[in-house]
Amino acid sequence: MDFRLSAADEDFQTSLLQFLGEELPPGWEGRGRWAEDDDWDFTKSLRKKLADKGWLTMHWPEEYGGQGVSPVRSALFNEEMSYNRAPGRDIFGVRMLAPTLMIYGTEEQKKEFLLPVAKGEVQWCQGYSEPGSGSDLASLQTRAVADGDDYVINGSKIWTTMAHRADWIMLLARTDTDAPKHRGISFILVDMKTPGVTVQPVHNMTGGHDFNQVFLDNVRVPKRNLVGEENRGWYVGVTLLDFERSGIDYSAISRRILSDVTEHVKNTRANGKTLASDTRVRNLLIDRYIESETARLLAYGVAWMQGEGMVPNKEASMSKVFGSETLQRVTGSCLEILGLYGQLRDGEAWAPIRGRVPEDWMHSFSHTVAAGTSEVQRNIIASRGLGLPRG
Amino acid sequence: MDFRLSAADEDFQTSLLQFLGEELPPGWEGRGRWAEDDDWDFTKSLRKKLADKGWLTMHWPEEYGGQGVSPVRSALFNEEMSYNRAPGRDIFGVRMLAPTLMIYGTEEQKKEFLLPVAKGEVQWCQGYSEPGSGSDLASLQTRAVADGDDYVINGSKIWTTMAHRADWIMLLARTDTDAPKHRGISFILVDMKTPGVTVQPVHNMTGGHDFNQVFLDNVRVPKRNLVGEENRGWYVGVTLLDFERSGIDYSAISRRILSDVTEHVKNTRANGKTLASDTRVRNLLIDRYIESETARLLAYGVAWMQGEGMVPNKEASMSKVFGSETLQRVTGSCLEILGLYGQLRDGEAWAPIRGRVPEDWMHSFSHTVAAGTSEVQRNIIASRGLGLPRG
Amino acid sequence: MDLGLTETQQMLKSSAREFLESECPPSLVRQMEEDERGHPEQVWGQMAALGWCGVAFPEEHGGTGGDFMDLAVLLEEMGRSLLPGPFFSTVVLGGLTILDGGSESQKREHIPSICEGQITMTLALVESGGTYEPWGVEAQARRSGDGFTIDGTKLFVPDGQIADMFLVAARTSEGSDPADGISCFLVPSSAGGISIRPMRTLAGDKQCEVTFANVRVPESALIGEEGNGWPLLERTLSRATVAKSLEMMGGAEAVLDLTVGYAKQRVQFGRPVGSFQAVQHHCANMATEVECCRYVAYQAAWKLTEEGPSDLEVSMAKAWISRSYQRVCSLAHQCHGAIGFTWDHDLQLYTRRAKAQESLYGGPGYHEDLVGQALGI
Amino acid sequence: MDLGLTETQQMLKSSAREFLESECPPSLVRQMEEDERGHPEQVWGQMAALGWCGVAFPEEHGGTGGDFMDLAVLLEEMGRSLLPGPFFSTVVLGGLTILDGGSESQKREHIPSICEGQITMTLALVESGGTYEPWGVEAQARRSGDGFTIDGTKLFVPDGQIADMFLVAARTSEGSDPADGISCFLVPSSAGGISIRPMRTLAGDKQCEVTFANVRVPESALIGEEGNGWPLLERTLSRATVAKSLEMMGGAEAVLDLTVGYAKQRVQFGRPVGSFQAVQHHCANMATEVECCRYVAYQAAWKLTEEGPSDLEVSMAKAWISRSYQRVCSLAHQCHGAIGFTWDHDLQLYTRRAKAQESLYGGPGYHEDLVGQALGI
Repeated sequence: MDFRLSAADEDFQTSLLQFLGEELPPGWEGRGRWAEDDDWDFTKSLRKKLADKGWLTMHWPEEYGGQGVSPVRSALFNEEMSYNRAPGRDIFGVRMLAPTLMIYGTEEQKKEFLLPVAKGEVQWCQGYSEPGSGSDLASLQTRAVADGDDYVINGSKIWTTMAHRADWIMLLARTDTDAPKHRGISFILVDMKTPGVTVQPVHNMTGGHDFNQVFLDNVRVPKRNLVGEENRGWYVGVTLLDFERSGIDYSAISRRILSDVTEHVKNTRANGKTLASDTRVRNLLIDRYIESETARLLAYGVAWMQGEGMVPNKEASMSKVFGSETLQRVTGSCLEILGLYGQLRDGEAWAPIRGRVPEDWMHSFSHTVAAGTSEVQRNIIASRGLGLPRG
Repeated sequence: MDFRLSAADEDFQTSLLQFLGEELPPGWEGRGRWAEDDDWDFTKSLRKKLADKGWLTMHWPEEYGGQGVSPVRSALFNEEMSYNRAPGRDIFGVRMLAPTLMIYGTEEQKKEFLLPVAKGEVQWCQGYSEPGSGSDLASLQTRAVADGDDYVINGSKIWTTMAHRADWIMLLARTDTDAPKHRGISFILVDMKTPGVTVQPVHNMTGGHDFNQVFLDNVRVPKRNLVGEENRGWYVGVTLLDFERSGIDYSAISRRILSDVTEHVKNTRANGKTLASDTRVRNLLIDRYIESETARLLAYGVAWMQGEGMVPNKEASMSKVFGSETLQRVTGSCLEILGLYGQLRDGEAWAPIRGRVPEDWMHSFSHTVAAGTSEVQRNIIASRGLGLPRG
Repeated sequence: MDLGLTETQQMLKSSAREFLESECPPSLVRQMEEDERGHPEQVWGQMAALGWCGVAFPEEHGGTGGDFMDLAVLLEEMGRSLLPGPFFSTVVLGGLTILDGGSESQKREHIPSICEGQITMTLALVESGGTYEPWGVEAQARRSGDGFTIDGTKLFVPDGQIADMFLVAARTSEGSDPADGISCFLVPSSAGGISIRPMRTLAGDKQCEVTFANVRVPESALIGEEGNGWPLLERTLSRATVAKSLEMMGGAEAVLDLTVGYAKQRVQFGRPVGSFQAVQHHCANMATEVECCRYVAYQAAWKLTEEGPSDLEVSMAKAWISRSYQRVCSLAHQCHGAIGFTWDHDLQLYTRRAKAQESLYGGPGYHEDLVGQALGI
Repeated sequence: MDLGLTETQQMLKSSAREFLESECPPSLVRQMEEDERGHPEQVWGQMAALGWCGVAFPEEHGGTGGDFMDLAVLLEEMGRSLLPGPFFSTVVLGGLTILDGGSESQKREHIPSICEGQITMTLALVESGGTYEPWGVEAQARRSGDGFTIDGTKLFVPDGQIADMFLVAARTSEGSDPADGISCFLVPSSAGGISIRPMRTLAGDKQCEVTFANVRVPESALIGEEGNGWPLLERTLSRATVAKSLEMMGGAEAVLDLTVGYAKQRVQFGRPVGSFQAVQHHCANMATEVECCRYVAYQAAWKLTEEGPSDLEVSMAKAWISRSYQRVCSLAHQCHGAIGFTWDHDLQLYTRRAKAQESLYGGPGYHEDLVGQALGI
């Protein structure tokens, strides 16, 4: 056993941190994975630079221009990007669409779509959920009807993160309404500029805008944009869903928040003592620290298993549940520690840590439901992981 | 609103506490509701005295010799008995069998059975659960086959608390194997001295003996011992199950343990300070105190509702779940506070509080499953209480 | 023991619910978050007309002669509907403090206007220490001429942007005990030298930075004894703590109802999600939390009504409810899925307020410590 | 990064599991709780023959030259099977301390016998203060003649009733720092003046009150420097803490497996109880807890193997696992219902030990404080 990073991983970490140190503005407090409305240009420019470094796609196989790095290295990349709140990663194109195409795509599709993703020049989004199909994704109702060389698509997708920035959407649509629900779905790539595609923002609890509802009104898509076989789209589409279940981002954000708040309470004096000298504050920080470090171990465990050729099924779900719930506890406890000041948001002069804590706390309520709710993850752990019988 | 006891309730409390002060040996550390093997004689004698005072059955209607006292008074009685760890109450005869007979019994049955219960001269036990029928009680398999004026009963009951002390058992047995499972059960009173009844102890986690398995091997019982209609026994038997769902005992034990441990940590010095001056100790005691007092409010809330003629259905389940889980947390935290010493059981010279804390902690694992597991209670709260649809 | 509301209180409660459901829908709550003044004046006027502002004041001062328990049922319903505006600050922070510690003439002057909804008030107590303890009061009030001159910066002043009057805590002398030397002043917002800036908060409520620079007030502005204002403020904080607990309890009830309603209606896998045991148990846990909240909140309100401020019950209520309401919201989000995280859904309105309210009038740790003190441990 | 066991460790682990499942069934565990000596000597002999006692000792002293990580996999499996007897006390408390701090001649004298399973040892440290901190050591060792005379009462001495030798912590001088002046002695149980009494414990394990009255030992009984024994003991405690964490982790795994097995097989309402979502989620939570336990325990074992005692990882492991194992047992009881509470069911064996182990070598709060110290907060 060896819980340390390898020397090569440490070298990579050093380069990455140096890069981020140079690229991120001083005092940067961005949100990390998702760009905020006011930093989209910066996100795109950083993405381009990450692509130029080869980091954006370093986990791709060498035959597709990647470096075939280990999942541990890949986790380290994600961890540091999240910890440093650096934008620029593109999980939809780089981590979901591309690996899916590598498995199911035709040569033409690979040629057409992989390179722009690798260059960081295109934004993808994921058209899975629908207003009536959340946890029960396979009940989706968006229809794609064959018409000559095209599909004509009608329906609506929701929770479509980044759709307002996206050039393309990978869509699950029903192509056979008579088949059992998992067997009549196809995976289709749609240019967001196609007539009939409209995007409507869905603002979230923070007031921010990541989510959208995408409406498809007689959207005509050439059949060559079908990935994999018709009506086998469910299996194409869920192949990469597991990627979404990594807990590394959650543990990284948790650790960063804790680090920032620990610094804050050490440096803030009240009634002649530092806030850190309050045993309740101290105990909360310790408890959350232990949880966050444990969440980190779970996440690296998943990466390590992948690198060993094992399939971390229940382990990925555990990492996702534990990581996202840890983040909710961490941000909640940190707000408790900050007390009245915890209420203050970015833009308020008195706000500690640029209002990052309430922001991340609010976002935590999406992490425990997005990409499979904690309840769905627990179902997976119980049934696929422990072999308990279906209810 | 008035959260105080009435003057009359306070007077009763004073009398009861005075009685217990006189009757309980100095330093008494009994288990409360259930007699331990070595204090059965004391339990019986105290029960007799409680009966003589009229307290054992004070909640019975006056027509049956009770005083028709309010449920709040009744809760107060139970609370003080538990808080003072006083044995002598008889929940099976006084609180389950008798009220059931008052509703469903014939005049003869009332005459025969109520008086001995009121006098505290008889011990009843409850033959409901079976090895294969726990949460799914209605699946019970013990058979009662009519034969002339008798039933002939075969089967086995388990978790039969006090069966080894009991004179009678109230039994649920299947009288119709063809009917839907709830509709073929009858409620039958069986003299434990009847040939074919054997009792085998089931020792529990503490090493103690409350539970038994009762075997019924061609046990012949006169049909006049049927209570209510044949095959309607399910409805007869579950009428009083709700009584079991009071949380007053749990909150009382929790409060007593906390009080004892608080005294202990105030009076125990380590490294020149009292244990109570450790902020972790203090915070655990405070958190558990708040929970215990809240559990007490829930329990009195149930009693108050009953007194107002309301039916505290979900509230009784809430009180049971919250009370029993609070007790598990209280005893667990108190063991954490006692540290190494928490391991020491009664009989060990170094044991604090006569080893009461580990004993009550172990018992807490039965409280969260007995009389309907916490999960079953939550089902009840959700379905009967909140009207959520069946799964 | 009587754990129920009186018939009058029940009527008040159900009429309040009816009124607020109709006049204070979530759309108004959202609108007031964005609104600079955050004061739905029409609703305020209607509430005053209904007598709500005067419910806890004696008839001789223009109130309806009820007690804190009557006010409690209103606060619960206001919490349930997330009522924006200055009711809490005017009545609980302002009016009840004057009733408690003001002179007869101060009562005669201000309480009738409060009962009629003619003036708004608030408490300017907290400063940069972010605490409700006396050491946090650093603002100075120096004797000058026949009055005082007040200087200092107050933070987290609720509804400061619309307050007609501020109750200001300031030091008139220094003592070895930080509680000594604090005085309370009633300062009209029209007094020169006051600048007010709403802070940007999680709940989008209106908590202000209020700066007093050389603000002159006459001797008669003093409420209670000079230098001995802390005991009065302590009682005010006790009432505010219970009032906030009641609001939170009402909010927690609303979150439960919202969630049970959603779980019955939302279908996935061909059945209502409320038929899944995981969701059922979440709802059962929420219902149990809410039941506990109700008892601890009412117990505190009752104790305060009967015997005045009492640390044990009051702090137990705020500590319990602060933590419990977080758990309730968290479970509610799990039951709702993504929709509950959207701006347009009502759930998040409660979730954000629950966290903000956790910190108001002392967080759970602070109140747990007070419980410990009351227990002598 | 390599989060897996070596092939050799995996083999050791699976052969240990196989051996213990066959030779240390729960019936033996129950029997040893009742047994006065609590020492299954036949199993002990077999384990010694398998080389387990020597796994972490160098070959030159009769061991097999493995490291703590190799010992770790055995401890995990021993925890899983609740192995009674003196392995932990002899090897972890005794042998590794001699290896760490003993003289060459002490190592040559004792370690080979330990590796061969010929002697048993234990640590007599804790006294009436119930603490693992140095202030708790009040026993005195006074110079007398060419040796020392030891007086004092030790509590919670594991397997004291069968120990051939005691490692005794006693004060040889007083200093301003309680850690100064403590010395370690190796005392044969045959020395005159020792009385031993097993205490009545929750886990039915054998922790003893051991009284040393005028016990004379020669100079050569001293392990390490006179008066400077605490750093050695601190390292011993660190190893013991990790070893106990590993045992607990193994126990938690067993409880998970027991529960999942039961949930699959127990039928209620016409279906396995493991098909109910409440039970499924309990099991999922238990599995997640166990996964976390595994990583934090291995991380601590690895850190200790590579770099020696390290407060942060060691205390994090014990703190986390102590709390986590309680949660695992509690959920397991809910899944089992009444049967898990019976003496004859194996679950309660784990539950009782989990709570006892929580307190051994420092409770979770103690270790959380150490984590805080290591983090500088």
